[in-house]
Amino acid sequence: MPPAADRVCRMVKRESLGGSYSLLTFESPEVSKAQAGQFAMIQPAVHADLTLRRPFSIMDTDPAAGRFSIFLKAIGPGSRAVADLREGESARVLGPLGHGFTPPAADERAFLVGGGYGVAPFALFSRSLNRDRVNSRLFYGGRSAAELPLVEELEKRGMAVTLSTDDGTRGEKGRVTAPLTAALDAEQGKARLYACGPEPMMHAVARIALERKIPCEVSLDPWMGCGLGTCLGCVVKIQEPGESKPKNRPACTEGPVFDSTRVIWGRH
Amino acid sequence: MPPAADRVCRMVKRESLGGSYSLLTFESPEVSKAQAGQFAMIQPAVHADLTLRRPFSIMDTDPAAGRFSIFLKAIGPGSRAVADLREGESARVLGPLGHGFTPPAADERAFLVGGGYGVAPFALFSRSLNRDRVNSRLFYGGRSAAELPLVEELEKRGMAVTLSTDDGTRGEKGRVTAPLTAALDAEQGKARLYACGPEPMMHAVARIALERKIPCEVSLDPWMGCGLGTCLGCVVKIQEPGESKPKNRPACTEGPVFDSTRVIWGRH
Amino acid sequence: MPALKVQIGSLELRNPLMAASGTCGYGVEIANVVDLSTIGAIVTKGLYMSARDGAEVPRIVETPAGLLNAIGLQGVGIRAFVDKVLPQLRAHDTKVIVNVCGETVDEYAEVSRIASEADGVHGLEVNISCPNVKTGGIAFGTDPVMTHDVVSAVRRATRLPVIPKLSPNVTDITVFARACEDAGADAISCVNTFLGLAIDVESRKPRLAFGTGGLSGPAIRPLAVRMTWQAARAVKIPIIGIGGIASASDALEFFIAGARAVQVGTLNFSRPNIYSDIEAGLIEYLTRHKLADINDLVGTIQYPR
Amino acid sequence: MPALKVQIGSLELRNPLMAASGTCGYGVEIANVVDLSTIGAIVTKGLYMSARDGAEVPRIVETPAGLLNAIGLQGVGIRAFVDKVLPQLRAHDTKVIVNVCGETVDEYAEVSRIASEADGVHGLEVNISCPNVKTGGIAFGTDPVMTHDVVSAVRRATRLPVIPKLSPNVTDITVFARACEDAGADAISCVNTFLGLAIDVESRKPRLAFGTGGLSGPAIRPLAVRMTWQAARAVKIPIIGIGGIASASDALEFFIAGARAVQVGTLNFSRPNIYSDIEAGLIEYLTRHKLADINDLVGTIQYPR
Ligand SMILES: Cc1cc2nc3c(=O)[nH]c(=O)nc-3n(C[C@H](O)[C@H](O)[C@H](O)COP(=O)(O)OP(=O)(O)OC[C@H]3O[C@@H](n4cnc5c(N)ncnc54)[C@H](O)[C@@H]3O)c2cc1C
Ligand SMILES: Cc1cc2nc3c(=O)[nH]c(=O)nc-3n(C[C@H](O)[C@H](O)[C@H](O)COP(=O)(O)OP(=O)(O)OC[C@H]3O[C@@H](n4cnc5c(N)ncnc54)[C@H](O)[C@@H]3O)c2cc1C
Ligand SMILES: Cc1cc2nc3c(=O)[nH]c(=O)nc-3n(C[C@H](O)[C@H](O)[C@H](O)COP(=O)(O)O)c2cc1C
Ligand SMILES: Cc1cc2nc3c(=O)[nH]c(=O)nc-3n(C[C@H](O)[C@H](O)[C@H](O)COP(=O)(O)O)c2cc1C
Ligand code: FES
Ligand code: FES
Repeated sequence: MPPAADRVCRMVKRESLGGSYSLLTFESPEVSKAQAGQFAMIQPAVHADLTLRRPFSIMDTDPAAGRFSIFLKAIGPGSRAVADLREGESARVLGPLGHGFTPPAADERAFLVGGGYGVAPFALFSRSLNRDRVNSRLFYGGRSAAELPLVEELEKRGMAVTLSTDDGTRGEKGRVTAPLTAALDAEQGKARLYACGPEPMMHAVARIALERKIPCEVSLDPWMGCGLGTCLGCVVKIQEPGESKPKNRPACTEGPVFDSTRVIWGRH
Repeated sequence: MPPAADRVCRMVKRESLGGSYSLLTFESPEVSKAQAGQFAMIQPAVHADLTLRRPFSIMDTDPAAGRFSIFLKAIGPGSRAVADLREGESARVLGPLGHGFTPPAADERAFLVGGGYGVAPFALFSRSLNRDRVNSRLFYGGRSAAELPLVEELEKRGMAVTLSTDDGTRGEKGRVTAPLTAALDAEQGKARLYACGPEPMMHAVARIALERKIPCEVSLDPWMGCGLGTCLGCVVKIQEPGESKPKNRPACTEGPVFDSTRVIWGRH
Repeated sequence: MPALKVQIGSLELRNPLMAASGTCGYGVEIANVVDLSTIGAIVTKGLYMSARDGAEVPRIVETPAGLLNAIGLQGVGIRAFVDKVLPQLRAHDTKVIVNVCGETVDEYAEVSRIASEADGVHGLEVNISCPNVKTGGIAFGTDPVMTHDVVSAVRRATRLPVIPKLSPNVTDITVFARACEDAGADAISCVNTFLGLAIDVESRKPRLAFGTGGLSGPAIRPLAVRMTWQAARAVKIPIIGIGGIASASDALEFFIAGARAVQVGTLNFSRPNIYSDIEAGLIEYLTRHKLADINDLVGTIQYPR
Repeated sequence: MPALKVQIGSLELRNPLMAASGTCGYGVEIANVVDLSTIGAIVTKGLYMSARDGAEVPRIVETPAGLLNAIGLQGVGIRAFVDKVLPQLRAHDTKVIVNVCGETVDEYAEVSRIASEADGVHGLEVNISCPNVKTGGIAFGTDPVMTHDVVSAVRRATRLPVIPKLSPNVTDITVFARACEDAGADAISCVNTFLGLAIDVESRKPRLAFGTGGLSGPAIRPLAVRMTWQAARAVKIPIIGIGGIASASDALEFFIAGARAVQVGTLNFSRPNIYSDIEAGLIEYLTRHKLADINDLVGTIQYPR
């Protein structure tokens, strides 16, 4: 993993994607080297009246320009404070942090499953997959069409995307797991699963992987206070093979991406 | 005094006067009826992460339009938060508050002495003086030309202004009290003094008034927490004629304007 | 429309919101900008037998999410209050609770007696917790025996509801809550300010002229909610929750922790009209949670065992 | 260039800035983003004899200008620390203080003995003030006799500087400071977190899985400065000031109040590189005030009499 750094960085580009969603681009040579699935802890540099920073996945990077971007959903004070940054204003950025996704083997096909802001890391992931000529498809689900704000951004990057919405306002009607299982049924060769989104969705994908004995990684998003492994606020219950019982492990340093078979669900 | 009200008001006009000085205009039917020397307690309506509002003199009013303006010097978090309001944003405004200046008698001439942001109330005061055809002159002093940002605004209002600066970069060189005493020497008829600004200046003016037995009012600016007479944080030492010794009196309700002979100086 | 009436001893309040002592003057000061009928009861500034001029300035300084004060209980004295202020207050449709102070147990009793004889006083809050006076105050509130003595003396001096106000500057608040209950208190105000010190590093002097001061405001809320919860489990008499309330949600934390009523203090300075906002928020919450009466919410915290 | 060296018992620190226990892991976690040589000493997460898995989540929640936590002292245990972590730490140019925990007096002594025998441990901070464990912790720190027992036991078990860490949840901090001095402590850490409770009003459950938690951050600074000032006047041994430090000016308040060194806790989470900023601010201040040595500033508060 590339080394993390704690810097004050300029936010250079802000695009609204409608509703509470926006895309923010920051200047940071360090974070621009991030790997898919890593994240950064961010807070505005001035008037940061919140005690803690907030974690955001690296959605995309431009190592040449030394920039990275995040896909942000403003849901409370911390995310809103970041979303309200004006172009040219600065933020404290700590990153890149955590362990990203394990690239699939040459003979494997990558099935990516994303929902909500959880789709963000797959933009960056698809770049490396394309580079490595890995055959991949993203299953992007949401409650309604309005909950799929990143579609255009992803297709711009030449990703193969299958959409679904609970209310059928866009793509297939129903849960994202339906088109996923259909595709897995149709799949001849080896497959590998990657999921990032609401916990029920990740849990469902993990179950599918278990039934079909397909390797699967999930990116958890517990509350995070520091991103460094020091506050121990972000622990998740993980069952390691050797160990007698599951243990609390900091998701910021040992995750956020975990082998789905190790995760004890419904505890976070 | 017009009744005070506690309202959320829109800030409609923002003019920078250079340096840390600015003019802000708010919508408030109630405060637009303020009398010269009164003030309002103000804080931004959102992200007001400060515990208390801050007091600002009513610089001018437009009762017809239901607006008032303040002349603001940003010196710390509270004043900066108000100064940073963008046009169209709202603030919590409590006012008009306090006791203003006592109008001079018909046969009296009004000598106004202002410095720093303390010159603000004299803009509004001069309106009523002109209305009542009172002959008046403002002595406006500062450290240097840059410290006299309100001159143009005041002259716009047809005020007779005598400028002075400690360093002589504008107007007469030296303290504001020099041109004042000269004018008082030249004065044939009855005079009345009004001072608002740094305490040493007001104290000096009070001494001059005492020597010459001229009635004088000063507008004090202690720390204020509420503006209502409830926090008792703004008390000043006042010696009332009848009473055995000076007492702590809330400047927000019994002032900020006081008869200079009642003020115990150097205690605030 | 959910019911907001609560009972504090023999005193019934239209709603469970009170203005805390020392943050609303004697009520009359705010009457022109606040409709006092939106406040269940107002608690007066602390009153001794005689008038006091209080501490030197600076008396208040802001701290992160808080306020540090050392007013030194400036006040007109109980007789001037009864003769000059109370008549004006009677015109307003709210309950009046006198914050009783004393340098001796006898003074507490005497102030209580005079307040009780007056027309228009509905309760006595016994201030044994002011950190900003050289004698009395917090000294009584940090010793369970003295607490019991003062409250008993006030109890004997009045038929009005007796509401001791506890100091948070103690190891175990339940000891003091029980001492008050044993001494015959009708309710408990929980809590007064926390003893704090802020220093101006340039002059190396305390930022308050008095030196130390009492910390209040949102900064202390988690501590006040905890003490309210502890006190409510320790005694049967109603608890009045106080500390950092700035919204309906903040007030709800206190009710759920076990408070029968709440007081707003510091926020009166920046948000004098906060009461109508809080009342609206309480009604919205009770309606949404299908609760017919605020009393059904009191102490319903689901604490993990 | 003003001198920043300070002496804590036999331990000399390059600068008077420490990373507080539980907010910098074991030091190694932050070593890749923070130059540990900018920190006079790092204090480890609390350590018992055996490893602990800690409390359930949520373990941390924000409150106004503060943080409420109940981690439940998750840790690897003293032996694993000595065997696995300490070797990595020795590579770094800072002092290491072990935060000693125990459910019994014997466990405190045993952890201390093991830590003292290890190469690379420079001091012991005795945690008698953790509010987030069911046995031990704050129970020891709110009873002067128990405090004396624990500190004496640790004193007998080590030659390293012994630094009891006081709980602020007491009526009179000076009683505990003296108990520590009598028991042979070399210095005192002042203070740990304040016991608080935050409630999620929708679920009516505490916002922390454990229930109550410890309040830290800028919100508590005025209380911590006050206690540092009281403790410094009560004992001769050095005081380490802790509570809400977020800037050089905040740190200066503690030094002026009587602290010989300070610890930064919560701010490590949002500002891991705050130490170089604080050091620069201290040097600027000392230079401007013509003070050659930070030690000349300690306890120079001009308190009104
Ligand atoms: C590894 C990781 C990657 C993430 N990536 C993204 C992303 O790319 N885009 C995006 O919009 N969001 C992302 N999030 C979520 C984002 O961090 C939270 O939405 C944000 O912290 C909420 O804080 P708030 O103050 O806005 O809301 P709050 O009002 O504080 O909380 C709102 C809700 O969010 C939860 N929450 C609050 N703080 C955190 C926190 N620090 N960590 C996790 N949950 C929290 C609260 O429990 C609450 O349920 C990510 C979280 C993690 C852990
Ligand atoms: C009646 C009155 C009228 C005023 N009119 C104006 C005006 O028209 N224009 C203008 O620019 N300023 C005016 N002020 C001063 C203005 O209120 C303060 O500059 C402002 O409150 C400073 O707050 P701050 O947070 O920006 O600075 P802080 O960092 O809080 O303080 C900076 C300095 O200002 C002092 N101060 C802080 N708060 C207050 C307060 N609430 N009251 C008084 N002093 C304070 C502090 O003691 C400190 O010395 C007036 C003050 C009073 C009492
Ligand atoms: C400026 C000020 C003056 C106060 N005066 C008194 C008082 O006279 N008597 C009293 O019992 N409490 C007094 N208090 C304490 C408040 O009544 C209240 O208990 C405390 O401020 C906590 O509530 P809050 O956080 O909502 O302010 C005072 C508080 C402040 C801020
Ligand atoms: C998340 C967290 C964990 C902590 N763990 C410990 C601990 O293990 N041992 C200890 O003595 N203090 C612990 N503390 C208390 C801090 O060391 C410090 O005393 C307290 O946070 C006050 O300082 P601050 O306001 O700078 O955070 C912890 C504090 C926090 C916020
Ligand atoms: S976020 Fe602090 S340990 Fe993971
Ligand atoms: S400002 Fe509060 S009493 Fe005057």
